[in-house]
Formats: sequence, structure tokens, C-alpha cells
Amino acid sequence: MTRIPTRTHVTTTVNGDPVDFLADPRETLLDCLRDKLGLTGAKEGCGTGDCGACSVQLDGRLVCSCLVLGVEAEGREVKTIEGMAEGNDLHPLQAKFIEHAALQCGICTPGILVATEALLKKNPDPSEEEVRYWLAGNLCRCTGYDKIIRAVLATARDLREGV
Amino acid sequence: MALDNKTDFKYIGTRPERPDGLDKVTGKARYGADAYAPGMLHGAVVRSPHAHARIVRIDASKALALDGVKAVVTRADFAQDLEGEDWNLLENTIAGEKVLYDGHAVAGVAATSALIAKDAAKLVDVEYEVLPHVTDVDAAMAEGAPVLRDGAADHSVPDGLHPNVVRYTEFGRGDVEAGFAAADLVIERSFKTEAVHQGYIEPHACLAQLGTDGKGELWCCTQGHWFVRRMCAALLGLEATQLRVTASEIGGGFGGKTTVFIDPIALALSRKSGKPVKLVMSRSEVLKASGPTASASMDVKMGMTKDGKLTAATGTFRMQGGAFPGAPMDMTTMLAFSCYELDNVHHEGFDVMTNRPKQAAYRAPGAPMGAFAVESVFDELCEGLGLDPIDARLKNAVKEGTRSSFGPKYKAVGLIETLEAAKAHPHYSAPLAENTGRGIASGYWMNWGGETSVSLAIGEDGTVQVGVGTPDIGGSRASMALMAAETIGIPYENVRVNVVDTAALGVNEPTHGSRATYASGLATIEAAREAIGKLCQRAADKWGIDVDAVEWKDGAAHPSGPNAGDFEPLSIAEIAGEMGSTGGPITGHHDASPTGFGGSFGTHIVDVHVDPETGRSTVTRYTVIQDAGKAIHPDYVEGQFQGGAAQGIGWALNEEYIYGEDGRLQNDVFLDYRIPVASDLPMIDTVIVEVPNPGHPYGVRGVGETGITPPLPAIACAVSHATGHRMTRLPMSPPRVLRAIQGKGVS
Amino acid sequence: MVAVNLWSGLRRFTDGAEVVEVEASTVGEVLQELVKAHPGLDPVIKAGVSVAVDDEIVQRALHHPVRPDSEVFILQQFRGG
Amino acid sequence: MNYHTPASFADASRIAAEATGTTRFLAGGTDVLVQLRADIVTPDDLIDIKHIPGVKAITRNADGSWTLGVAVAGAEMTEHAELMADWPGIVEGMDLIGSTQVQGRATLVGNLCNGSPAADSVPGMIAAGATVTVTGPDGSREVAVEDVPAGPGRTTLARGEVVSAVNIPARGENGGDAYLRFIPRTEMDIAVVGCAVNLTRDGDTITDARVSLGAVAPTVLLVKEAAKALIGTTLDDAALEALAEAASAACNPIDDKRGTIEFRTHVAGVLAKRAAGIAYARAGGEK
Repeated sequence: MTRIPTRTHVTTTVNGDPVDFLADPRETLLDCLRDKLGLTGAKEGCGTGDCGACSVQLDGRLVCSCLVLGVEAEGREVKTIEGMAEGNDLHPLQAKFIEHAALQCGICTPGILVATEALLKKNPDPSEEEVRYWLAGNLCRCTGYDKIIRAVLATARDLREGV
Repeated sequence: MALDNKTDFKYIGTRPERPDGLDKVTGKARYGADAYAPGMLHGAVVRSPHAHARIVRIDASKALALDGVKAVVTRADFAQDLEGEDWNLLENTIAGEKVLYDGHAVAGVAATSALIAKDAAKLVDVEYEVLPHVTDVDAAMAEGAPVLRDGAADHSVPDGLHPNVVRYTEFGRGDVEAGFAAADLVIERSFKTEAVHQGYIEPHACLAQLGTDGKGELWCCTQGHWFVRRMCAALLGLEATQLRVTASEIGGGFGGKTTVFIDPIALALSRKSGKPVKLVMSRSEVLKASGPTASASMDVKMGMTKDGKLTAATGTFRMQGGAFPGAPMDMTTMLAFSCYELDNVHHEGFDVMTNRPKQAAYRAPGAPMGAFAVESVFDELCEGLGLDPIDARLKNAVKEGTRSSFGPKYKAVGLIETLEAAKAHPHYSAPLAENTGRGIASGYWMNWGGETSVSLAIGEDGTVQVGVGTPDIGGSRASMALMAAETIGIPYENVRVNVVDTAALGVNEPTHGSRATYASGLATIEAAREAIGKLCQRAADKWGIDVDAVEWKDGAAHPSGPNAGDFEPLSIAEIAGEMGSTGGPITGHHDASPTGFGGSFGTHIVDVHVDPETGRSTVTRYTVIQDAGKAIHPDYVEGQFQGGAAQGIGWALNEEYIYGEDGRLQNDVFLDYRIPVASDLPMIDTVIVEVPNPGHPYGVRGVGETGITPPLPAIACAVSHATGHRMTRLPMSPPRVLRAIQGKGVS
Repeated sequence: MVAVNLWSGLRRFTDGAEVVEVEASTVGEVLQELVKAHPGLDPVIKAGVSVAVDDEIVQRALHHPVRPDSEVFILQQFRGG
Repeated sequence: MNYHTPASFADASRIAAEATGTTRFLAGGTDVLVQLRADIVTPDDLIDIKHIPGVKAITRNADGSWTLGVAVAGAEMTEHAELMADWPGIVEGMDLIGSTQVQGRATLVGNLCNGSPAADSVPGMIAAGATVTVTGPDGSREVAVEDVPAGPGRTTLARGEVVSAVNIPARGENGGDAYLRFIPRTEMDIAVVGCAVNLTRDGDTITDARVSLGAVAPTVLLVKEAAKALIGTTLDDAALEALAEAASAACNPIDDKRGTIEFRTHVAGVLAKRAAGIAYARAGGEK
């Protein structure tokens, strides 16, 4: 049986860099980032948009990359965890997550960082409840969320106070 | 090894940044699915859509005809003539004559892309003869229940029980009838819990390479790569040391990654295709066909005098662990009454097979169910007798020298200390809002030592590398580095701890049983001490004095005794810099199966609000108090406390395996397998109690598992108090709680 | 002689005895002598047990010493997660 | 699978009409991709409608009514202060679907055309009296939202028809709407019961109302008896009890992994009362 997959040439921007790849229309953006571009920071925890481990920004909007097709990235701008630090300068959230021990196994961490970066851009002074609801789609099974929420609130405070 | 009674720690007890932090916040850390190899194929697994069926025929011809498909494996591609647990493991990995549960693997496929592999798996034609099935523990023991496998019961099972009962235990002491007669109040209740999943966010994943020469390489996410090596070697007929297993960073395990599911299939596909094969489970496969925990049906009876002294207790615990022996009824029975001093106590346990996946360990396996039943009855006794539940626990709490309910006496333990801390905590006396109840419960996990091998080497610049064999799930590399730094007297930053592969050390048991910080930590300290001895010898040689006259402190050799002050101290860097010309590399090594692991008790306080109109429960406040012996890195001790509580909250309120009439799993996605999300939980307060473990030089007790034991009863008691109805079934889902509120029972 | 405490479910294999006395100086010898005295215990020991000696749970450390006045318990095998 | 990016609804309709296999329209993709991944539906032709001009627009028309493009994501609705002020119930319903990440993609139309009786955004649209514009091979037609679902996973749209706009009436004076759903967790679940109430007041008296229930029947329901229980009342206790009774009486649910018949029927009444209270307060000018 011969199967000739129809593959589409996709040109897009990832973390500011122009990239291109060939995608079967069935492949998700997550598959393409990981398997074609070597960007394995986004993780597949569920493949159904329920866990948030694959969070990326698409044209500045927080999405699950498992719920976006690779072909949909044509002409768009994608930002992943690999683009969060400026060179070797960690984003304040990244530094604060290490300082506050806001991760145990770390598999959910890239998704949570990408999601909270989007939150703080939109709302620099979120309440605990707002942080919790914003992150409801980012499952963490290790921490009980406590130290994550504290790290986000502490980062927001530092950023507001210009620390 | 005895307690040093050291209290003036320089590094231990501090909270430095973890060594893997940078990689984990930047996306660079490599987990199970993050490995790629040149020429790699992708695997997929063909799984049973039936709960119980005979395999009549497997026809892979259409799959093999698909372009890009390189291999299909079935049971025939694995070792034959296995027995006992190896046979169970193989049968669970890939079905033989029968499929035993929804999702049971039947065949594996390898192809040049993941999409082709998935398409090919659909083309493998399997003909089934469907058989009657059973998924409930009580139903599986009942007369007339479908038999999963005749002759599976072991020596422990008395005659006359259903063939699905495969293991049995019974033990106790004293005269329970006399004990109940002496009680002022006796409560007897039946309880039921549903199976739950560990819910690690990282699905099982591996990259396998195996040649026809029997040499192999395996990269996988696991809690224990030597376990993986042993199991894969057995299932594929390999020599153990010919297979090198490397543990990736691991995205959660909680016991569920102490066994194998897909790794042997990937190896078999690689051997057959001659190429590396990557195999990754989907979330649905994880929920259907990895190793959830047992479900339980339990009867507990306890008697108490009016001043709060327990007089007798009995418990019967029936547990199903899927289609194989192994439900953790032994741990349930041994630990059910472990908090209390009891002269009259009796336990009975049943391990029952059902058409569900083979259970695996889940954080304190077996203990939470027993605690749910026992602590709920204890609470009801207190309620009935008008006693404060902490005071009553203090009257019965075990301490050093108390004979445990399972036999031996306790060494130094911290139950009383956690209860006293709970009583003193502001949470315990805080006023309660309307429709809110408060629950208290204690729990225990006895911990574990296990085979352990650690190597330590001094670098040429005086820094230190430590190779351990226990994968780091929650920050254990930081803890090992702290212990090495403390022992050698060098800064934490000068120690790098690596989780090394199976070729680099002797056998290590997994990171399980709350043993890693205890056992690998102990071996790290011993290895460091051995290296210190060698460092001192080099200094002694240089100074021309006896090694006994050299003292090691603050990372340097000092002349001591009659030679004190005769020579300038030699720092570790100075000695290391000359290693090559003073006798060669300096290392330390330690192998052991340490037995001085000390158990950890915990007491939890929880407030739960229940909506009287909908039965929906909300945890509004939570406090964990637990004995850590000595907290090496308090952040990660707190993290274990908080994570255990969160998993317990999920188990108590919303998580459950739901099987349909057809025996198929109905909730195989995170949408319907409802683990707690961030907005479900409050902050989880922690209190670290430190009653040093005499079996560890720095007093460490494992802390990983105890934290999931008290939440089930604590939350059930809180809901019971909020609603005025005793909750005896988990999960306490809104429909169930609403029925209780409406007086329709708790079923 | 060392008094070995068994769990009561094992009485079926020991003619009803819950405490069995054996001549032994190590855990290994305890297990060996138990099987010699009561062959019905063989599959139980083979399937795996944990041993406690003087309140220390020594797992399956066969070399662990046992004194005549030691308190020895045979327990079900421990498992952890 | 063929992936299409038509530039007009006419093209989208033609591709769908001419397709011989399974066809799906792709807007936010939060259902389509899940079904693809789970092997429930692998379309032969996937038609991405996001390249059609205007699909991202939220427009307030001269008469105060609203027209929403079919690819407007939930997050874009929540961020639209005027729409939120006019129809908080509709926006809340949409906002409850999935996570923040899902909100970046999910759309009203996708939620409607997925055909789930538990769709969170649909009761709010029905209570509001919203319609959708449907473009087909023979032109366009306007269909009431309640007439779109045909049963679980099915709609009344014909082959080749595609929803091309959502039309929401003008809010009008002294009106308010609200949507509540019951889920076991605080987020991320499918509704066990959903209820939207939209009403208009004259002083303290309710002059007009629409009540819609989700997840209690094969399709989202417009419950006229429940609306009758409200009209002419001041939402006193008797009205609330009558509302709850009418809501519960309209239920025809199933027992499943998410809830029981008994539970859904009871909670429909509870939510109706609570949603009516919020809508009433909003109609009275409370935020």
C-alpha cells in the first residue's frame, strides 16, 4: 500500500527567527516545534488542551500548541519557552521560579512560565485568585501549586516596584 | 550507621537554588520524549478495545504493507517460558492468549514517522472472542464472577474463596471481642474508594536501541533504571549488564514509574527493525494502560472508652489491583492502625483480580485507603463521645517503644510531636464559616532503604562530583549536594550531583518508598567520608605524619594532636591539584542496603465548605504537619508535603476511574479524570517537625509518601462535619454528597 | 533458640503456631530453619517477606545478626511508591 | 487530509459542498483538533475559515445589535468592554470554556457547531435571542441559535452550509443576562448543568425573560415555562421556586460519568434561581 502524504511548506517566525518546515496537515504546531525544529521545551502532557504543558504564544496570544495545526502557523509569530530569556538573562519569572523552588519535576514549568508571562503582560498586579484562574489550564501534579502561585505574585510585585 | 547528633549544620537546612533549575526554566532539560537518534523510527501500540477477550488471530499483513512500516511485534517476539512475576509483567506488557483489560497491549508497530506508525497500528487486524468481565472488587469476589485466570492464587489463599482472590493475609494480637466489650462506644462501618491514577504530567516515553548481539541502550523516564534494566532483560531474554539504561529527567512518577509498560515493546521493535525506536504513550494510553492504584472495599470496627482510650480494632480490606496479583493489601493492613497503641487488633486482607490494568505503586501504596477507613471511625468515636479529636489521638498515639499494630516496636517517631504542633497551630482554633467543616487525621508511612550504590570523585580543582542511581523527581540532587557539602566542608556550589546510568554504578533501587534522600543521602555521606579518609592520607604522606594525626575540617586537612600547628592546613583544592603525583585519583564509594530508615508520621488539618444546594466541596484551608527527621532542603520538604496533600485532595473529592457496563474506561483524558487545578486549591500551609531518625547520620526521614495518607480521612471528616452525614465513599463527588445531604445515603 | 513471630495467616503452615523457635544466628539462618521446621512456609519465604530484628526492619538482609534473645518478626514484604 | 484556506464564505461553502468525504470547518480548532488526535474524526477536508476577511471583527451596529465574526476567540470577547457590558451572560458563558489557552482560540460558532448539549456559550446565546447567519451554496439565511443543534454532535446545517456570522440583538434598556454552570472543579470541566437567564425589568417587575438550560437534554433547551415563571414577578421567593420547578421539569438528562439524572435535574433548578438573581440585579443596573 502506498501512501503519499500531502505535505505543506510552512514559513513562520519562532522566537524572532524565520523558520520553515514541511508539515502534514494532521501534525500539530507542538509536533512541528518539537520534531521538526528541535524546540522540545514545550511538552505534550495530554494532547487535548487540558494540561497546558505545551503552552506557547501565537501572535502574542497564549494558546496550547497541541490545539494548533502546524500549517496554521504560516505567516504567524510563535514564541516558546526557548525565547523567554534574553540571551543568558533570565526573565524575572524564570529566576523567581528557581529562587522559590516553584518546581519539582519541572515538566509543567515551561508551560506555566509561558502562561504567567502572558498574564503579567496583561495584568501586572494580579490577585492570588486571578493567578490561580489564569493558570487553571496548566496542570501541576507535584507542587500543589502553592510555591508556583507565590513565585508569580512575588515576581509581579518585583516588576511593579522595579526591583 | 548512627545519628551523629550534629546540630551545627552549615549547609543542611538552607535553601540553595537547585542545580537543575536553569535547565528546567529554560526548556533545555531533557525528559523522556525529548530524545532523538539518527535513523530513528517511531513506535505505536495496538491496544485492546475489550475488557476481557480471547485473541483468536492477529493479522499484521496490511500494516506491514504500508510504506514506511519497518516492524510489527507481538507476544512471540518476547521471552518464552517466564514464570511468576516476570510472566505477569510480560503478560501485562503485551497480551498472550487473552486481553485482560481495556487498553491492554496486543502488538507494537514501528515506522518512519509517528503518523505512519499510528496509521499502521489501526491496520493490524485483531480478531477477538469477547469474554465476560468484572471490574469491581466486591463483584469480582462474588460467586459466579468471571474468572480472570485459574490457578493465579498463591499459597496464602485458604480454600473456598473465589479464584479471583489471589493473595490473602490475616494477622493481629490480643482478644478483640474482650476489647470491644470493654469499650463505651463501638463503631463499625464499611468504606469504599475508587482507583485513582498518579497523574504525572509526563507520559511514559522511551528511545530504545537493541541489536541482534543482545547489546542495548535505553533512554526512558523512570524512577529506577536498574529496575527497568532487570525487567527488560527478563522480558527480552537479555543479559542484564548488556543493556545500558539511562534515566532521563523525569516528569513526575509518584510510584507509577517504578515498572515498565512500553520500554520492552520499544526494545523488541528495535531488535526486529535494526533501528532505534522511540515510543511515547498518549495521555489516554497512560490512563488506560499504565499502573493506577487499587480500589478498596473495607470494613473497620473500633471501640473506645469514654475517656478516649482505644480498646480494640478490626479491619477487613478487600482490594483489586487489576488483572494480576499485587494490590497493596499488605501495606494497607500493616499500616491501617499504625498510629495507635492497641493491645487487641486484627487485620484481614484480600488481593483480588479484576479486568483492569495491573496496578502500580502510588505514593504510600495502600496506606491512604486504610487511613481513610480507620481515621474516619476514630473521628466518629470522638464525635460520639464528645472528645477533642487531637486529645483523643494523643491518648492513643504511638511513640518510641510502643508495640506497633503489625508487630515490632517503634523506634523514635514523631506522631505525638505532629499532634501537639497541630493543636498549637492557629488553624486548629480558627473560627469556621457557615456550611464549613474541619477535619483532622494522622497518617504514617514506614519508608524504605533498599539497594543503594553511590560514587563520589574529587575533581582536579578540589570540587566534587557525586554519581547517584536514584532519579531526581523533586529536588533530590540539591539534597545530596547539601549532604556532600556538609560532610566535606565545601560550598554547596562546589558539588555536582549526577544521576548516572546503569553502566556507572552497582544496582540501585528506584526513587521509591521515600528512600532517595535517606538511602542515597546516607551513601553519599559515607562515600564522602571515605574520600575524606583518602584526602587525609595524602596530607599525612606529605607531612610525613600518621594519618590518625590528621583532622579534616572546613574542607581542609589539618595536623592535629601532637602535630597541631606544625603544618599549614592543606585545602581540598591543594590536595586535589597534586592527586596525579601523590597516588592517583581520589574517590569515595558506598554500597549498602541500609535498614535504619525511620518512618514519618503526619497530621493534617483541613477546612471544607460544602454548598448545601449542590453538594460541591471546596477546600478553604489546609495545613500539613509532618515529621521530616531533619529537613535537608526545607523547600523541597515543604514541596513534598504540599504535593501529597494536593493529590490527596484530588483522590478525596473528584478523581476516580470510571468503567462503563462494557468494561471500558470512560474517562481517559484529563478533561474527565479530574486532578486538582490551581483554582481548586488554597495555599497549603506546612509545619516541619524534626524528630531525628537515629538510623541516618543527619537524622533524615523520607518525607515523600506520608503526605498523601491523612488527606482522605481529613477531608472526609470535614465534609461529614459540614453536612452532618458521615462520608464513607470516595470520591466525595457532588452527586454523592448531595444525596447524603438529602438523606438518601452515601452510595 | 530464637523466637520468631509469624503473622497469624501463616498458622496454616506451622501446625497452628504463631511463634516458632529456631536455632539461628543470622536472618538467613532464621528463614532457612523456619522452612526446615515447617516446609509449608517455603513458598511464603520465596515469595518475599520483610524481617524485623529487635525493632529494626532489616528487609531481606540475610547476613543481619540475630541473638538468642532477639525479637524477630516475619512481616509481609514492604513496597513503596 | 486536505487543508483549505478559502478567502470567502462562498468559497468555503463550495469546497464543503463538493467534498465527498468527511468535512470539518476549522475556526479555533479546540474541538476539531481534539477529535483528530483521539481518532474520533479525521476529516478528509479541513476548511480553515480564518483567512476570510471580517471573521475576527466584533461590530456594534447602528441599532445597538452586535455582529461577531466566526473566528472571534473567547479572549477577544472578554477583552471587549462594551460587549461585556451589554451581554455579560454571553461573554461569561464563552469565557467558562476551557483554560486561558483555550480562550485564545475557541469560538462561539465552534462551540455551537460542535453540537454538545453541554456547550457553555450556547445557553447564553439562546437566552439572548441570538441568531447565526448561515452561508450555503444557495445563498445565506438567518437561523435562531436554538435551531442549530440537532442532538449530541449533530447540527441542522446542510452539507455545504457554513456559519458566517453571529448576530446578537440590541441589549435595550433595563435588561440583564447571566450564565452559570455547575462543574465539580472550579475550571476545566464540561458543564454538568448550565443555565442562562436573560430578562428585562420595568421597575422591579420582570416584563420579559428567556431561560435556557444546557447539559440536561440532547440539545441545549429554551425553556419557555421557566421564562413564564419569571414574567410579571419581582423575583420574589414564589417566583424563584416556580422557576426552579419549571427548570427541573424541563430536564431530560442522562446518567453519565459527569453527573446523574437526579443530580442534574435538581441542580438545574438551583442554577436557574441563582442565574435569575444575577440577571435581575444586572437589569436593575448593578454591575
